[in-house]
Amino acid sequence: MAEVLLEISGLAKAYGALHVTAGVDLSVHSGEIHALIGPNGAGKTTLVAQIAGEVMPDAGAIRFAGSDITRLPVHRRARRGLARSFQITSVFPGFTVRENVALAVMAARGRTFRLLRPASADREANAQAELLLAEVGLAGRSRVAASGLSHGEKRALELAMGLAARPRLLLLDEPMAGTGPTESAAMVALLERLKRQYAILLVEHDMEAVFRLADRISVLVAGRIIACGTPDEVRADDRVKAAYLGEEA
Amino acid sequence: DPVKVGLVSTLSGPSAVLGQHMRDGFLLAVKELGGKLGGQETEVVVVDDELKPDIAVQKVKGLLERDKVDFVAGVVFSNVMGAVAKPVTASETFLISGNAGPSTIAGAGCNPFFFSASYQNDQNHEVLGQYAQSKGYKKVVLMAPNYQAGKDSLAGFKRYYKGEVADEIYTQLGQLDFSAELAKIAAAKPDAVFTFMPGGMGVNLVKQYRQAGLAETTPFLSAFTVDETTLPATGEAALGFYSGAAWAPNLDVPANKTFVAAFEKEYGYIPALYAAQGYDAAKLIDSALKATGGKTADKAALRAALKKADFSSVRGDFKFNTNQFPIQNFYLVKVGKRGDGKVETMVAEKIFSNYGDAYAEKCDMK
Amino acid sequence: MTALLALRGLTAGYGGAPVLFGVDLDVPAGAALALMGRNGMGKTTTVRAILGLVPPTGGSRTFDGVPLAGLKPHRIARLGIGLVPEGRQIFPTLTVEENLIATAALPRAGQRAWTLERVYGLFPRLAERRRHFGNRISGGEQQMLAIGRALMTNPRLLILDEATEGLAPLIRAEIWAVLSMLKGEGLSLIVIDKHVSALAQVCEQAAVMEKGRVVHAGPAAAFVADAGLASRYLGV
Amino acid sequence: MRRLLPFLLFGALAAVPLFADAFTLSLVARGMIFALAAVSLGFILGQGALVSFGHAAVMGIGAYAVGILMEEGGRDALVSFPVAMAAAGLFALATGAVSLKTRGVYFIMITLAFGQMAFFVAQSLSAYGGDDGLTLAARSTVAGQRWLKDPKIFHFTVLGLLVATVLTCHVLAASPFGRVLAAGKENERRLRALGVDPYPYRLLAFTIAGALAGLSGALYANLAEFVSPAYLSWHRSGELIVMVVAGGAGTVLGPVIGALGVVLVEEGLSRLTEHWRILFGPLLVLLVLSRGGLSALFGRRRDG
Amino acid sequence: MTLTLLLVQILNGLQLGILLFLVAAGLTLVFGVMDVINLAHGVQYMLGAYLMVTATALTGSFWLGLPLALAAALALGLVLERLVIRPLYGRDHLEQVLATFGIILFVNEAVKMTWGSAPLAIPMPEALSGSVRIMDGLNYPVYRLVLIGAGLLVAGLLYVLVTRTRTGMLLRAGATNAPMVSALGVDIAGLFARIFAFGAMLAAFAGAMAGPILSVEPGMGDGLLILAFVVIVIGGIGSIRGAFVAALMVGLIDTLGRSFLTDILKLVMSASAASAAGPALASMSVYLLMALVLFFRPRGLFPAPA
Ligand SMILES: Nc1ncnc2c1ncn2[C@@H]1O[C@H](COP(=O)(O)OP(=O)(O)OP(=O)(O)O)[C@@H](O)[C@H]1O
Ligand SMILES: Nc1ncnc2c1ncn2[C@@H]1O[C@H](COP(=O)(O)OP(=O)(O)OP(=O)(O)O)[C@@H](O)[C@H]1O
Ligand SMILES: [Mg+2]
Ligand SMILES: [Mg+2]
Repeated sequence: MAEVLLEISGLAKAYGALHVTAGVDLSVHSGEIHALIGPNGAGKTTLVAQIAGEVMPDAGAIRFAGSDITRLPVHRRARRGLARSFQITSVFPGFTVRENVALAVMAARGRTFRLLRPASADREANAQAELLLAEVGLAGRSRVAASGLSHGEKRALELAMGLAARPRLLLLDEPMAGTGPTESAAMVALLERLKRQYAILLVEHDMEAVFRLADRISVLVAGRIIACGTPDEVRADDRVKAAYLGEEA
Repeated sequence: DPVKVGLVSTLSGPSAVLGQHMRDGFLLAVKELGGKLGGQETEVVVVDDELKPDIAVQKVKGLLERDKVDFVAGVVFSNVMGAVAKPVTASETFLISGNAGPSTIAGAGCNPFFFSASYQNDQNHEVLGQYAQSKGYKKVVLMAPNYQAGKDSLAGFKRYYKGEVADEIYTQLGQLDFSAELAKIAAAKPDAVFTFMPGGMGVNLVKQYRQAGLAETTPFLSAFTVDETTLPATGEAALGFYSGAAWAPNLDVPANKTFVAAFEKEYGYIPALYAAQGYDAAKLIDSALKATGGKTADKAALRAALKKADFSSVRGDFKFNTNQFPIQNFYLVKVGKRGDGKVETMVAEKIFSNYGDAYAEKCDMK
Repeated sequence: MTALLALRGLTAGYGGAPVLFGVDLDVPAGAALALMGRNGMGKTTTVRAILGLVPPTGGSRTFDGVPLAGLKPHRIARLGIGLVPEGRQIFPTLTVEENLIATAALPRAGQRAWTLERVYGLFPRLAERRRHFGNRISGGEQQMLAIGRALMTNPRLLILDEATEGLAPLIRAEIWAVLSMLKGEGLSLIVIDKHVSALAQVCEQAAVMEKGRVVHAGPAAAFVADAGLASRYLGV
Repeated sequence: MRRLLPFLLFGALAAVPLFADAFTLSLVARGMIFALAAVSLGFILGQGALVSFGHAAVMGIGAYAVGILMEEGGRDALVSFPVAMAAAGLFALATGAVSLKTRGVYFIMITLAFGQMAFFVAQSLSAYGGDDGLTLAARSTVAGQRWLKDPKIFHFTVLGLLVATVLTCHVLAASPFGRVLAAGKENERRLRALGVDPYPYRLLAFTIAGALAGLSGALYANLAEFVSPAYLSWHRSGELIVMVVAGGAGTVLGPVIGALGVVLVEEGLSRLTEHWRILFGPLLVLLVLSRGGLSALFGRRRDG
Repeated sequence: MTLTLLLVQILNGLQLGILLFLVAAGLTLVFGVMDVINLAHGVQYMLGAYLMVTATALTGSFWLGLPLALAAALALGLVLERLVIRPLYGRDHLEQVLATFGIILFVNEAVKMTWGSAPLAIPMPEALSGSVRIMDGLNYPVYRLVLIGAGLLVAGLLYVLVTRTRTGMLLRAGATNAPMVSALGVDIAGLFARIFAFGAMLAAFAGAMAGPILSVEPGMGDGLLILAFVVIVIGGIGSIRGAFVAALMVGLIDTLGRSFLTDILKLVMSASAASAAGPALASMSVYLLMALVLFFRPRGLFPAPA
């Protein structure tokens, strides 16, 4: 298999008596889609937040692309190629859809600390933004204010912003949540296309999508990884069935 | 052409009451003179300086350039005076101070176009210093807000008081609660306290001084702290407290008797020092215009007429020093109850007679 | 059976931009309606217009025979409409338990009351987190809380706007079971969800929205069975 | 209308000397000087939601720089104005570095704290008049010439600097830099996730705004020929915020209109009656209640 | 500096803190809980004092005047809410600032026109005009003890109201998401109106209670408003407990700074330098405290969970 891009070892985080992350080891290889599933409140989002740098772990280490990033602030990690979408939609509501993505493009290229030329005149960023918007199915919506998007459209916009960074690892926290059946299908197709270009850590409760997309799946329960393997292995695991999947296996 | 006078006064904010007294005093005089000064139809343009120096400059420019006034009168506060004195005198317009008398203008910065109808800032404080000295107080605590006028006040007091200063307390401007300071005073056990707490601060201090029981043990000497602007609020809490001034409502001068009676009749409250000074300022202008026959164009003649101070002041004897600040008597005044039960400051003792200020010699006008 | 909720020619929009162009819907008492449609077609807007959260610009709404025009949202809700909103909208500065209690209302006569115990029985997870603040629980836990909060108002009509979003498969299955049970108790439902087949098991009626109009209405089972319909309206 | 507005506005200001007397000229100059400060405040406030409640302090520092230099013999604007901007900018940089750790109302209050500290320092500057303030010997010279004494030249100087400030802020707002500021206001968490730490952007913006306020202070010292601690007080900072918000915080021109409006309306009303605030207060309330307000009238600044 | 003096000054500091808390309490309630920046809180405090002046004059009694003044303040609060504040819910903070600033101008002027610009007084109630001797030569008025009691009472009351009652829950919920609260069947607008009026009444209560020891004058609320903001920001907006702790801290720092800073500085610098720097530093102390607190805890001592 390809090289290890992200490596988490012995990661731990507690809120008071609650051990949300209780010694997690996890690796994501470049080019793979690694799904992280588990019951509600298992600690998936908290784990993603620790990888992204919003939450500092109590113990353990996170290595990314060969260097230790455990203590790096969010924006420095993003600069190194970690992009994410949020479980609860997070965009710039007052910006137009295109401005949202264009800003992400400029940020990724380090072109934001410029004082003189208007941002809207950055042709390349605009063109790139339009391309990405078309990719996620928002082609006609680029001049609408992001606050005027429906819930599902905002999810798509989030993804476009994540892609704009041309990241090495994309952290997706429930990208399918809130999208309709059509859009879910479209999202799956998109992620399939993106596969191999980016490594993706995918948190998702839509099992159809997970089993279709993931190369490997890790199952997090109460802060611990209880299983990790190919979709078939995980699907067959009784503990996973009992804790999480139920009938859907 | 009617004579035009711009009256600059503080009419908004917590200190508005001082400006109100001064304005009412000035307008009363004009009214008594039949709306005329020096026999000329007179228009008084009242402006509010908001106690902001830059606003005052703006307003004064309006008076000078748009209203083209012949006199500017008034100004309660020294920092406002500091800002407006230059533009007014530079335009060769006479500025008649109704209250503020900063040392710079009394001394080296004196100006032929500046006349004070009030006093020099240090003088009222000196009254108390002299009184404390003559009373033989050995140990005094001084207290004033921490700003220029506060520091000047204590310096003025110390010019005559030579005993021990147990403590010099500088408080915050606009302070509400004086418990901490009162505890310090009680701990120091002085023979007397001298303070300068104008406006609402004074009201708070006086009430709290009384409530803390200090009034029974330690004489309260003050300047601009207990007067007719604050007495309505402090009431009997201030009874027996001392202040220093060149005037008090009961000062035994005929012109004063008529003034106070007329003022109370017109406005329904007892005039304070500021009202008396405003009244005198108008009378001063009136006397000068009478002398020039109502002419304002000849500045030299007008100045000479002003210098004569040929009017009957509510303070009795009144004449100008070389620096064009008054030479007058100063009294220790004490808060007491009038026949009708109202409290007011009352003359207790004359401290200085025909007293000029300490800066006049630095002024090179003759 | 008379309709509990009836919409006729309902129009509404955001700041002058119309989104609904005449929506007609009926929810009979005790019935469950599946409201379907692609993203951005106006499902949520319809829900908000029912409650008056976006002011309708035309058409009529009646609930249990009461015209809703002119009523403030809280009055409408008090008539017996419970909402599980899109995006959860949990109160972050209230604890889990406070979220449940704050807006709770007494049940109507003859109704089996929703209480804290009953909600905790349904979602044991919430009981474990009862002292956590609303923004200190996971997305799925928030979703459970949103459902519990709506139930605590003891509604007659429960509207669930993407209520299974972000829930684990096991819990999701549980929710569907609960909805069936509630329907059995006489509660009426409007359910917006992307899990079409599960919807069909709970709801007897289905309505499909497209560009601010109801473009198809009929029995839910038939809708699911007809692959052509589903692909035409939902693209699946 | 929107496109024409700046030309109408500045054209009208340029025409004022044609008919105005000296007093009106100085009144308008005062309005423009406040407009300059308001534009700089409006820039950080509208663009980055950085509501500084200590902006008067920076303005006052600019004024004091001119006053103190003059007292010490530095009369020329070519020296004192840059010094004023640098002093104000430095103060903004230092206090901003600390203040920008907080957001929202906490930011408002911490900037107030620094403003008050500067105020108390000015008040205790006994050598320069303390609370009584400091009278300038004369207006600053320009390259040795006493041009600023002429009210018309002074008027055009202020106008020119105001236009330059408006342009600067306009360019900055539209730049990627400005967009990051706006993004930080909208959703800071998202911005960080995109790899941008808003802190240095905010600090630079805060410093630039400070320097511009310093410039307006320098002009103000020249207009009044007087500096006073009152210039640094929180009341004045509050007035600046009122000007910005009254005119519309989301636009570059809003603060100009707000400042001129407030100055002129105040003057007009106070001529009517001593109790003009009883009219002015409700006017402000009505302005807010009838909004969008002026800014809605003139359209929002957003180039998409 | 004796131990007694130190203790007395600590008492004074606590008492100033309580007074500040009384003023800040309504402000935190309206700002922290309803998310409305109400600059008019200061003039509501002033109005309370002036209404009390009139009410005591009318009834001739402090105890009859107080409820009368409070009722009037409550009514005025309801009117103000209906006319000005209600349209401002959920609007930008700065628009609230502008509108309530307008109210300040209006009320200050109206008060001056009605009651005149001279300071006025509220007589101390006869029953409370006694005092206790706390150190040689210094009495402590009983009234101040009552003031402390009133402050503690208000603190307790508010704490229970906000954290323990359903009204408190709804207020907190409404602060973050009012439409959602009404979608769940609660008349949040009506609740806000009542709470705003209650806040106005609290402000008025502070003004009325302060009257017998402070001067009643136009603009008396303006400076206090700023201090009240300092208090609620140090405490963490929305936290009654925070406001209480912060008020005591501010009271103590301010009082102790005023009492001892100059003397302490004299130990390390010349007397004249100390008496120049001491008072200036003492004036700044409150602001220094705020800057320090915010530097280390950017959302105050007891930040709301958000
Ligand atoms: N800041 C916090 N303080 C206290 N507890 C927290 C905090 N953040 C999260 N938790 C708790 O940690 C647990 C894990 O939360 P997390 O959001 O990581 O779950 P998750 O696996 O993403 O769940 P879901 O699938 O529902 O999104 C939850 O039970 C939550 O209550
Ligand atoms: N707050 C808003 N302001 C302006 N326009 C909005 C707003 N919310 C939604 N819209 C617009 O209204 C239309 C319908 O949105 P709505 O949220 O009702 O769709 P939906 O069917 O619920 O979609 P989804 O499945 O994505 O939630 C969308 O096109 C959207 O652009
Ligand atoms: Mg999660
Ligand atoms: Mg929706």
